[in-house]
Parts: sequence; C-alpha cells; structure tokens
Amino acid sequence: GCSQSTAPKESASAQNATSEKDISLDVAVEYTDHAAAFYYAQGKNLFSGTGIKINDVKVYASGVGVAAAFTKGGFDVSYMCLVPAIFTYANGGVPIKIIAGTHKNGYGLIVNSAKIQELSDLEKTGIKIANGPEGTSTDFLQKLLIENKNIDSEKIMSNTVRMNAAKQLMALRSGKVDAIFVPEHFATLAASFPSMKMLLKSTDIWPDMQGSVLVVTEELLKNQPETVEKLKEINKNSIQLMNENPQAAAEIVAQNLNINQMMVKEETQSPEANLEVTSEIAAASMNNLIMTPEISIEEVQAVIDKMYAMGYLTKSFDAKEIMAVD
Amino acid sequence: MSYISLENITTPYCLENVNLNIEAGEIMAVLGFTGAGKSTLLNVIAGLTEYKGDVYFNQNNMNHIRTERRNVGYLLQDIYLFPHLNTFDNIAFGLRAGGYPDDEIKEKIDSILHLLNITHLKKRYPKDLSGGEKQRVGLARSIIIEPKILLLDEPLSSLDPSTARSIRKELKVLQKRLNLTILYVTHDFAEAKELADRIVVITEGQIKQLGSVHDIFNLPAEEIREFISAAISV
Amino acid sequence: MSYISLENITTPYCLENVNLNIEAGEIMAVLGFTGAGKSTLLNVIAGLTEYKGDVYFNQNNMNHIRTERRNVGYLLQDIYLFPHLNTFDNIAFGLRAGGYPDDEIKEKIDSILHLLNITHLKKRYPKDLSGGEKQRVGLARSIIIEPKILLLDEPLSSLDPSTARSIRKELKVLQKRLNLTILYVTHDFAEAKELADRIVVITEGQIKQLGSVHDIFNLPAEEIREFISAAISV
Amino acid sequence: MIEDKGDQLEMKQNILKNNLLHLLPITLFLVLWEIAGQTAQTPLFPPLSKVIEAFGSLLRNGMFLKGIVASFGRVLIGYILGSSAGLFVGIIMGVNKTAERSLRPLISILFPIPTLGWLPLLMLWIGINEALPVALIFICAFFPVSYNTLTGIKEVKEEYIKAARTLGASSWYTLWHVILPMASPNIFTGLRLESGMVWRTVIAAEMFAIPTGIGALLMNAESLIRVDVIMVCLVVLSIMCSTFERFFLWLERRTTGAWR
Amino acid sequence: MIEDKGDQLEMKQNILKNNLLHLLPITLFLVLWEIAGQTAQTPLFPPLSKVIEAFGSLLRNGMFLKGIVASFGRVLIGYILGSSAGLFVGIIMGVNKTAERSLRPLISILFPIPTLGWLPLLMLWIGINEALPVALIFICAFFPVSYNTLTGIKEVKEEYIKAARTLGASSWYTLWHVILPMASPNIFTGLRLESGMVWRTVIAAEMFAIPTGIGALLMNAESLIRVDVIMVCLVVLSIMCSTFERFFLWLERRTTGAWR
Ligand SMILES: Nc1ncnc2c1ncn2[C@@H]1O[C@H](COP(=O)(O)OP(=O)(O)OP(=O)(O)O)[C@@H](O)[C@H]1O
Ligand SMILES: Nc1ncnc2c1ncn2[C@@H]1O[C@H](COP(=O)(O)OP(=O)(O)OP(=O)(O)O)[C@@H](O)[C@H]1O
Ligand SMILES: [Mg+2]
Ligand SMILES: [Mg+2]
Repeated sequence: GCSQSTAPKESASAQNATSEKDISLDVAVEYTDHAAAFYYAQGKNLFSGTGIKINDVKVYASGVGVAAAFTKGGFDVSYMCLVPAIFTYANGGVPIKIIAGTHKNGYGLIVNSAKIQELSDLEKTGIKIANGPEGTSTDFLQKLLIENKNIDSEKIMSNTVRMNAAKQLMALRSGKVDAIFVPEHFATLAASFPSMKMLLKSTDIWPDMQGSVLVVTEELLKNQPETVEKLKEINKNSIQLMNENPQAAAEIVAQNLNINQMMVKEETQSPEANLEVTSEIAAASMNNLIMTPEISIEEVQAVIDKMYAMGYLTKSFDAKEIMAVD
Repeated sequence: MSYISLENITTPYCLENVNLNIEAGEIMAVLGFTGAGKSTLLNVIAGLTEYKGDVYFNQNNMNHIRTERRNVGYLLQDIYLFPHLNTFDNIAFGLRAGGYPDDEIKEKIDSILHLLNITHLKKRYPKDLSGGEKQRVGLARSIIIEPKILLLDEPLSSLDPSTARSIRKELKVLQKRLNLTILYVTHDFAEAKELADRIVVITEGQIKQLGSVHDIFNLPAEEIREFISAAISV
Repeated sequence: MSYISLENITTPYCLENVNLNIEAGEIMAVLGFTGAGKSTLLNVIAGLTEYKGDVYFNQNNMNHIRTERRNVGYLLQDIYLFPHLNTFDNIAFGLRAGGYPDDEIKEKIDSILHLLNITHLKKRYPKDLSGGEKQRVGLARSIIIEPKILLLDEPLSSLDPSTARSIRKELKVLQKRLNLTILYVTHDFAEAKELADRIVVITEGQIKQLGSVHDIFNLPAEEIREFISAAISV
Repeated sequence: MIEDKGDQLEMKQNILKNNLLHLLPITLFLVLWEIAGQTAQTPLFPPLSKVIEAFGSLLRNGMFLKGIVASFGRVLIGYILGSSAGLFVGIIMGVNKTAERSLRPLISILFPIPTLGWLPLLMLWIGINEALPVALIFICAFFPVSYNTLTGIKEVKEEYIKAARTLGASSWYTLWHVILPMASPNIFTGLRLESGMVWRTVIAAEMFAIPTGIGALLMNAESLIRVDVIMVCLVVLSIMCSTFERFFLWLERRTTGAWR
Repeated sequence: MIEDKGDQLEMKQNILKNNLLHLLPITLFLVLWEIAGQTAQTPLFPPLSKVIEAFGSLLRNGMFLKGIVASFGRVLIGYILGSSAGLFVGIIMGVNKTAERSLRPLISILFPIPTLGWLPLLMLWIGINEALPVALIFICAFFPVSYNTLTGIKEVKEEYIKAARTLGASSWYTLWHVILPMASPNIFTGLRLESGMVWRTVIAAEMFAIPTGIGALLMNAESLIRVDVIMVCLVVLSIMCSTFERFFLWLERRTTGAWR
C-alpha cells in the first residue's frame, strides 16, 4: 500500500548487490499534476523496459510531507517541488541530489470573487487566506508576493491559516476562507468552482520559476549512476511524449490523480473531499505548466538565495551542492 | 412576663412542645444526656433552626426576626473560630459586620482582651491556640457585640479543671457587669450547681424538670433521678 | 562478658564515648531529659544510626551486621504500626519477611493476641485503634520474632495510668517467659523504679550514672540530682 | 400505624419531589435546546433530535465505533506503557539518591512542557504512524506518574522503614511491603489525574496528525460542517473520560480505602 | 577556634560537594547531548550549541518574541475571563441550592470533555480568529475553577456560617468574609492546576487553527524541519508554564499560608 506507516526499506543499492538486472526503487510523489511526468511514465510503462522496477509509490499531500518523510529515509527517488527539496537538503540534512527538472510554474492564488476583486482586498480585516504549511512552494510564493507588491505582511500573515491543498479547496467551497494558494491541479480545479476565480498565477510573481524537480538520494547516485541516467532519460521521454500528446497525457494524469485520491483523503483526514479530476481539468491545468526536463543552476541558486533571505534557511549554499545535472 | 419566653416550641427532629421562661439577668443551666435536645433549644432561641411555636424576647415575638438581628451572643458547642482570622479579627468580626468605626473596635477589643487575659494572643491564628485559649477567644467574640442574651453550649467541656474553674469565675463577673441573661448547656452537674440560678433538665426533647439547684438536687423528678445521680457521680 | 556491650560509642549528633554493659535477662531503664540521647542509644544497638566504637551482642562484634540481621525487637517511640496493614498483618510482618509458613504464623499470632488480650482487634487497621491498643499491637509485633533483646522507647508514655499499669505487668511476665534482655526508655522515674533491675541516666549524650534503682534514688550523682528530684515529683 | 403510613407517604413524596427537582433543569435544558434548534434552522445549531439521529446513524456506520476503538486502544497502550515506565523511574528515584539527583533536574525541565508541544518533534522523529499518539500519551503519563511516585515514596516516614528493618525485612521486602503500599495513595492520585489528561492528548494527536480515531472524526465533522456529529463525539468523549477517571477512583478506594 | 575553622572548612567542602553532585548529572547530560549531536550530524538531532545558537538568532528575529507575547496575551485574557466566570458561577451554585441543582448536571456532562474537543465546534461557531483561542482557554479554565469553587464553598462547615450570623453578619457579609476566605484554599488549588492546563490549550489552538503564537512557531518549525527551533520553543514553554504555576503557588501561600 501507499500508507506512510511502512518502515524504511532496504535501499536499492543493497538489493542491487543480489540481482544485477532488476533494480527496484521506492518513489515519493506529491498528489498534484506536478508529478505528471511520473504518472505518465508509469502509465505508459516507460520504466519496465529499462530494468527499473517501481517497488513502492508513496503519495503525499504536499512537498512538506515528502520532506518530512525523507528525513526518515526509505525513498530512492522523488518528484517534488524545488522549495521543499531545498530545505529537505539544507534543514533536514538529507543527502539528496536534483537530477532534472520536471516543469516550471504551476501555482495559483484562487479567490472568492464575491469577496475579493483585487490584491489589496487581501489586506481587509475579516478576510481569511489559506495556504499550505510553512515551507511549501505556495507559502514561498505568498511571501514573495507580499514583498513584490508591497502588501502589508503583518495583516496578511495573521489572516493566513495553514492546511493542505485538499482542505483548502473544501474550505474555499464552504466559505470558511476567501482565498487559497495552491499548486496545480488544485488551482485550476478550484477556479472551476462557481464564483471562484484565479486572481494570480505564479508566473505573475516569479516568471517561469522552477516548479518541481526529480530528486534522488546521494547514495543512489553514487552506487547506481547508470540507474540515475535511466531515470533522467525516462523523465525526458515522458515529458516529450506528454508535450506531443497533451490530451492523452491529461487522461492518464486525471486517472492517476483519481486513483490516488483515496489515499490522500485518508492521509489528509478528508474523506469528504471529493475532488474528482476530469481530463478537461487536468488538461487545462497542465496548460499552466511549462513541462521541461531543463533546469538551470542559476535559477536554483536564485531560489536558494531568496529562501535564505526570507529566513527559510539558516545559511545559504552553492546550488551545485544539490545538483547533479549534465 | 419573662425576658425570654418559649411557647409550645416543637422542632422537626427533636423538641416537643417546650415551654420555658427565663428571667432577665438569670443564669440558667441546661442539663441532659447527649442527643437530648440541648443544642437544639439554643438554636431555637438564636433562630438557627426551624421551629413551630413562639419565641419572645422581652415580650417581642421574634419568630420572623432573623438570627443576625436577634442580637444573641452564642458560643457554639465547638466554638468555630474563623480559621482565616487571627484572634483580634475573630473578635472584631461582629463589630465590623455591624459597621463600627475602626478606632472604636480597637478600643473595645483591647479592653476585652485585657479582661479575659488574652492580650498576648492577639495576633495568633486559631490553629496556634490551645483549647482553653480558643474558648476564651470565642467567649470574647460572642460578648463583644454586647448582646443581652448569651447562649453557651458546653463552653468548658474540653478544659482541665483548673482552667475551667478560672473561666467560670470570669463568667460570673462578666454576667454581673453586663447584666447578661445566660443559658448555659453542660453535662456536668457540679458546674451547673456552681454557676446557675436555676437548672432545666431536658431528656428526649422534653423538659423533665425545672427548678433551683437545691430543688433538683434534693427532689429530682422520677424519670430523671437516674440522670441526676449519674451526673453527680462524675 | 555481658550480653550487650557498648564500647566507646560516639554518634555524629549526640552520644559521646558511651560505654555500657547489659546482662542477659536484665531490664535496664534509660532515663534522661528530652534530647539527651536515649533514642539514639537504642538506635545504635539496633544498627539504625551511624556510630563510631563497637557494639557486641554475646561477645560477637555487630558493627557490620545490618539491622535486619541483628534480631533486635524494637518498639519505636511512636510505635509506627504500618497503616496499610491490619493488626494481624502488622504482627505477621516480621514472620512473613522471615519466610515462615502461613499456618505457623497464624498459630504464633493467635497465641500472642491472646496473651496481650487483643484478639478482638485482629482485623482492625491502626487508624481505628486507641493509643493503648496500638501500644499492645506494637509490642506484639516486636516480640513475635522472638528477639533476645527488646528495645522499648517510652512505650507507655501516652497511656492513662491504669492501662499503663496493666501493660507493665504483662511486660514483666513476658520478659520472664522469653528471658528477654530489655532496654526501656522512660521519662518517668516511678515507672523505672517499678520495672527495672538497673537504671542508666543519660544527659547531653553522656552516661551520668548507672546503678540499681535504690542507689540512684538515694545517691544521685551531683549533676543529675536536679533531674532525679524533678522526675520523682512528676 | 396510621401515622407510620403517613410518614412513609410523605417520604415518598419527598423523594419524588427531590428527584423531579433534579431532573427538571436538565429536562428544561434539553427541551430548550430542541426548540432553539428547530427555530434556528441552521446546521450550526442542530436540535437535540438531530443529534440523537446522528448518533443512531453513526452507530450503524462502522467508522464511528472503529474510531472510538482506535482512540481507546491508543490511550490504553500509551497509558499502560507510560505509567509503568513512570512508576519504574519514580521507584528508582525514590530508593536511590544518586538516581534522584541525576534525574530530578532533567525531569523538572521536561515535566512542565505541555504534552502537545512534543508533537512537532515527535512527528519528525517518529513520523506519522501509530507510534506517534502512543508516544505522546506515553509522555503525558510518564512525567506525572513518575513525579507522584517519587513524592509518594519520599513522604513515607523513615521510621516505618526503620521499623520494618528491625523486624528483619530486607530492603527489597521493605520496598514491596512497606514503601510502595504506603506510597500508593499518592501514586493512585497521579494515575487518576493523568487518566483524564491522556484523553486530551490522544484527541489532539488525532486531530492533527493521525487520520483515525475520535479526534479525526471530530475534525472531519468540522470540515463537513456537521455540528450534530461533533456534538455526538463530544458526548461520547465526556462519557469515556469520566468512566476512565471513575475507574481509577474506584481502584484507589478499593486498594487504599480500608486503611486511610 | 582552630576546630571551628576546621568545621567551617568541612562545611564548605560539603556544600561544594553537594552542589557539584547536583550539577554533575545535568552537566553530564548537556555535554552528552552536545557530543551526541555533533557525532550524529543530522539536523534531526542538533547539538546543544546549535540550539543555543538558534535561540540567539530567534531572539534577534522579532517573530519569536512576538509569538511568545501573542500566546501569553491569549492565555492571560482567556484565563482571567474563564476563571472569573468560573468563580462567579461557582459562587452562585455554592450559595443557591436551585442554581446548584440546575447547573450541576450540565456541568458534570461538560466538564469531562477534553478542552480540545471543543475546538472543532468553536471553529464553526466562532470562526478562525483571535476569539477562538481565548474561547478555548475560557472553557479550559471555567469548568475546573467553577467546580473547585463550588467544592470549596460546600466544604465550609455550616457552623461557621451560623457563628457569623449570630454575630450579626448579613448573608452578603458572611459570603465575603467567611465563606469565600475559607473556600479560598480549594479555589486556589483549582486556579493553580488550571494555570498549567491553559498553556497546553493555547499551544494546541495555535498549532491547529491560529497562525500566530508559540504553537504556530512550533508547527512551522516542524514543516521546515527545524528541530533546533522546536527545542528552543519547548524550553521556552517549559519556563513559561512553570513560572505561571509557581506564581499561583506563591499567591496561594501568601494568601492562605498564615492560617492553614
Ligand atoms: N438536622 C437534623 N437532622 C436529623 N437529626 C437532627 C438534626 N438536628 C438535630 N437532630 C437530632 O436531634 C437530637 C438533639 O440534638 P442536639 O444537638 O440538640 O442534642 P444535645 O442535647 O445538644 O446533645 P449533645 O450533648 O451531644 O450536644 C439528636 O438526636 C440529633 O440527632
Ligand atoms: N539526624 C540528626 N540530625 C540532627 N540532630 C540529630 C539527629 N539525630 C539526633 N539528633 C539530635 O540528637 C539529640 C538526641 O536525640 P534523641 O532522639 O536521642 O533524644 P531523646 O533522649 O530520645 O529525646 P526524647 O526524650 O525527646 O525522645 C537531639 O538533640 C537531636 O536533636
Ligand atoms: Mg449539643
Ligand atoms: Mg527519644
């Protein structure tokens, strides 16, 4: 199963010692279409041809969940947002390497248009904003937004409550909050609710910010460099195929998100959160992502520096430490 | 008519049709076994228990006058000094409740402390007083409000003989000085004999005999003969 | 050599260079003011306090023998019956700790309950015993383990005279029957006189006089004269 | 005889009157609740009847009982482990000066930390799994029980120990037959007070971190705006907590009632 | 004289020895922590020095102090309101039989509900704003304080009241000058016990619902995997809680110490 309560498994390298051919990997992904590259690769059986066996997939409500889980080990590979990946390495001390990007952009601020028309409305008293836990990309973006648009940080932050994306949607729908900051596909889904609209996309805050990245443990990189190469290759192929056939990709992604919905419901204690994803929503959502395996060290360094400046990290570091791209 | 008059007093648990007259300035001892109704009788006079019948003080019907307005000094069976107040404040309690000014209170208390020889206990809390000391403080507390009637429920029961003797003397002096009417409950016939003008003997909620010390000693009524002889032999 | 021998005993707070010999089967009374060191002396013998010097029982050095192996019956100054055990279980405590079988325990206890006239208290807890009853239970508890030496720290201090008298008698009988060597602490000279073969007087941690009752009464040492006359007058 | 009968009748009337008087206010409250709920017509304040209905349907739905059982199991395991460990450490500290001196300063720093404060740390150390609420409850029970055990042992007067030793009891025998029984009132008080606290703790852990149990049910009901379900959960919690506490009160009375 | 000097010296040595013995274990613990942290080299178990460092930088960062102040303010307001209301209701129930009979059954149902259980209900009724933690703390303080006040009043023997009345005191005067002072030990005990509990409650509310205060700091530190920050928060919490409790202990001693 995909519950989180399993003990750390034997690492891939240990298993490799016994069988050269079949390399089995444990993977962690976020429950968003940010992980489209993975879902698509799995759906199209891109892994099996290369001798890589996906042993266990764990789906987390947010990158913060992936980060916390990483500290206890048990994964070899993860598709996660860049921001949590950085503090998993810096704060959690987990030796990971970014081996590729998966997409840029992909976050949005959705508001109840009955209450909020423009950004300055967020400062009003009585307005409730929801965002993911501290350290999620959306949290990072919210802080950036405050900085860029010169909004009253004090007012906004004390109006902000923390919850996972599924709950944010429920809260928005039931009127308990008036604005939410969520990653895609939740952003597009939320904007499709009656009287809700997407006020801002992440591109409006940080154009073409690096979204999610493909991460492996240092151990895997050291012991199985060829496996890592294969993973990169699969990622590249998967993204290329999706870009060529967006409609087919949307269907596979929508299907995967709906399958995983049950486990995420359980993890997020939200059995009521019926957030069925149609392939239309998935397609519209993926439209908001620029899917590419490319990732630039400068871009990552910029995020690291910004995170340090905003207090997420106790010290800055060289992006090269965490990158293993060609 | 007498100073205190009880007419047809009946209480839920104990007294039955009690009639009793007590003269002004008299000390009346109340004798009787445990559970006879002695404390209940005092409670009726003080208005601390329900009763049927009539209570008159100086010919005024007191039935609807509440305890705090009856102006009766009452030393309860176990004294019940307020544990959170020291000697001075315990004695001052009634005066303060009555709204006396502070300097007058201080004056009155100093004189009663002196009278009862307990000036040195002024600052002590009840927990640090011996049984005899508590008794004196309790007495001071109940007479400082200058009641006309004083009810004493076995005030000397827990004291050694010599202390009891000296308090009895002080009591006589006080009674004369303040012209108090006293009801004095005791188990001890000798005590009653020494203090009282008249004795009333109660058993099972009824008055069995009432008379001078001499009368009761020499001519006890049939049903209390046994009681009297037991009380004397102690 | 004597049955109990103390040589040059010094304790941190109290005793100074005490030497004392007690014969087998003797009752020795220990007299002295409050704080003189009487209880401390008994604690040394029982091994309940630190000391310098030597303690011999029947010529065996006991210095390194722990209390529980010294086989000394000790009735502590305030008895200290275990509050969570009833009379039977309190008395049985030592036997059970010694691993005796249940039926033997029952037999022994029944006989001592009978001897001390407390069979009816068997099931009661200490909180429901009077002072005198507690004293008897404590005595039973300390002698049922059949010690050769019995230490009694003011065992009759809190009792009324008539109860004290009857326990003293029982104690004499017991002592004869079990051939006990007894150290008996008391404030009361009359008590010492009635019970003891010899008396030792301690003040300020030192033995001031040791002798027969007669000697001490008639020829008290200079520094204890005042003490003896005070003790007699009580 | 006639008078006796009259008395009996009067007594019965009194009993009736008193009981009715006792029941009246709560009945009034329930009736008012129903009326107010019916009038308000908002899901935020459901009438009593809806709450009872919700209770019925929850009972039929396995989830609810499963939630209760899950919470109960966690409380039981965590509490048994935590209080056993607390007893053990308390006893060690009580009989051994060095142990006391070593552990006391530590405990006096850790004891006042609100149990829930540990949650973020444990989430990182343990992860989100069944061990998490159990560990929290362990902490919740451990400190007070060890502290009360220590206090209980320290309060046993030395003279009782001396008496035991003169009666030939070894240190071990004395510990088991004198010190611990005499410390038991204190120990039981600690156990009883904590028995309520552990429920607070498990609820919190379930509200936050663990997606099963009554706490999770409560949170789910909150996001579904099912006030009726929340109210059912609260009543059930009230019953569970007070039963738990009463059990310990009963145990306390049973074991130490005779001699105190 | 020479002997005296020797004694003094010995005494000093003893004092030193005892204090060192007291400090030794905690020092050892801190040193071990540092070494273990340095060796482990994982942010999940930071060495002492890093925690102290974190404390320093948190202090420089206004957020931390602001969080503490926010929590403290909520505790203070909620506690003052809740315990005043508790006192008031407790007194009403204590002096008025009808009030007692009406309220007691209600309170005996509501009291055992773990305070946090109210959170979901209050989130719906009040919404997520400053009133939420205050309301929670209010509940946390209200029930035990009213219960202890009632108990305290009931435990005042009727004879004291009778004595007061024979001395001419009105019911009102008796309430203020006899009943309440004599009930105060019980009342203070309730206040003191709750003073620790309210911290647990505010932390929980902040962890869950309200995005400011120490509880929120703790949760943010958890999601950012900042164990050093979590540890600083826990130590600060420990100090706050025990200071709060000690204050009430001091108050209790000061007001009732003389006569008990
Ligand atoms: N409220 C009550 N409920 C039941 N019985 C009562 C109540 N008040 C008084 N009694 C009973 O009335 C009887 C008389 O009580 P009272 O206190 O007057 O006796 P007493 O003569 O003062 O005895 P004592 O010498 O022991 O003080 C007792 O049997 C007592 O049990
Ligand atoms: N552990 C201790 N610490 C300090 N002083 C002690 C200690 N043990 C005994 N003492 C002192 O030793 C002296 C003798 O005490 P002990 O109990 O032997 O007196 P006692 O003769 O039995 O007095 P009492 O008649 O009051 O029982 C007392 O002054 C006491 O204060
Ligand atoms: Mg009476
Ligand atoms: Mg002594």
